[in-house]
Amino acid sequence: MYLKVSVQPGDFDVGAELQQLRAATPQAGALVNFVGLVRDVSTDGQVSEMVIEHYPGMTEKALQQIAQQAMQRWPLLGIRLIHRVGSLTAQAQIVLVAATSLHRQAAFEACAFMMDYLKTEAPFWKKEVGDFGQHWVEARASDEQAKQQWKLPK
Amino acid sequence: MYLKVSVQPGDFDVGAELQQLRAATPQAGALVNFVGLVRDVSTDGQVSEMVIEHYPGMTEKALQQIAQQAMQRWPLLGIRLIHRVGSLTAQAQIVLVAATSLHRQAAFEACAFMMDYLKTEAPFWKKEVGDFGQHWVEARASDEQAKQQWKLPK
Amino acid sequence: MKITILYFARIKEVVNYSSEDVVLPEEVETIIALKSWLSGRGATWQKLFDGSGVVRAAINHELVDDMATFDEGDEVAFFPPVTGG
Amino acid sequence: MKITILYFARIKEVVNYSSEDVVLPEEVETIIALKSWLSGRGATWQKLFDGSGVVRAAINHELVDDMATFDEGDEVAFFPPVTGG
Repeated sequence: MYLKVSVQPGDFDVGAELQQLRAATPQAGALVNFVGLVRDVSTDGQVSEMVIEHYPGMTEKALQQIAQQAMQRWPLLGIRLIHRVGSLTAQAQIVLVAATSLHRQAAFEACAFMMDYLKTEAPFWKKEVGDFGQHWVEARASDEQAKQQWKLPK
Repeated sequence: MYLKVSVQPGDFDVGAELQQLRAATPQAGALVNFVGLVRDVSTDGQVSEMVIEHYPGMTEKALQQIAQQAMQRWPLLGIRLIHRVGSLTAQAQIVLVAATSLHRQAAFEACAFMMDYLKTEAPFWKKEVGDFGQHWVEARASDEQAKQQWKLPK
Repeated sequence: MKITILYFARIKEVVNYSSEDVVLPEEVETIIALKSWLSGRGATWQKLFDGSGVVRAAINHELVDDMATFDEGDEVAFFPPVTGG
Repeated sequence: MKITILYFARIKEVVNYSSEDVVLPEEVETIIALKSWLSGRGATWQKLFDGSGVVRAAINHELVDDMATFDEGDEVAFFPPVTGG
């Protein structure tokens, strides 16, 4: 089982990251990945910059825990998580969530699960900057609901 | 709405393909993609080669129809489908399914949907070659079941 | 009526060729009737369509069921369940 | 007991600094008691913890609820609902 987590200001090369994940899990039959991107419009207008604040130390730990929960629930071979912090421009890459498995269902579900948990449990906060000035992005109730669907019966 | 479908013997560069899809749909906030890979083991033993036969003409049409169904069901911005044919080696890339959308749920569900339909409706057939000789890959009942879950109530 | 029939994958290997043009009697105009007519050719064909293995069919590149009808000049294809992806 | 408190995002902007070391009275050992104790500092703090906006808390990098307890030397953090991804 391969697991790598990064929190970094710099951009990432999706192709190279997926290549590395595949090289680490050569038995994989399925690779699923998600890339989150800075949208250039917000509720208030055109966005020119997105600033991502985080809680150093806790972010890495939260991502590790999310990945480990996914590993316990699905038969995964590898996981790669990257989340950027700092100042990003419109259309920049924010986050990469990737998983490999023998069959596609595990990788699909695990990636969706990890994004739903990341959105609600990993300490990152987005601030949008544009012609409207700047504002913190509001948490979406739909993200919390998305997480609830993964709750296991006790 | 951007849609591109390819059926080709040659390999594809996932990073470059995703870059192109993103360039065509700059409003995207979410990108999800699936890559299917040749596994080096089968029920009969070690696999050295996979030969993919297809029905030229029908394959392109089937992939187009699957993509169009996904576009009707989810608010997608772009779709990219590639399926290779011919002789592939172990660990080679077989298929790419990618979708962009404003929010992640649409792209996640559409990619899973397109794979489930591709697995059961697109005329491709895999033959595995290895130390055991060669055999046609059997259709999996679980793929048909996976498709059934997407059926809409009439 | 005259149609073209294509065979793929395992079924192509069983019948030993990939396509043929056939001239059908007037009453053969559905997939099920075509299967029955082809079964009349002998044991190989009979076994192919005896229901022991699933044979899917397409008319002019569209997946169809046994009751589908075809017309003069159509392209009918027979193949096993697909296994791409 | 002495602990370190960190503030993030909108909450950091409200309190106007990102961290502080505080020495707490003995009875303040839960998140809810800490919120109440901090509210005693004045209107800004009171408004922050009056329930009008969600304030999440972590102890030593673990998300916790209001009833969680901390110990001497712990790092407690307050922040708004997260919005990464």
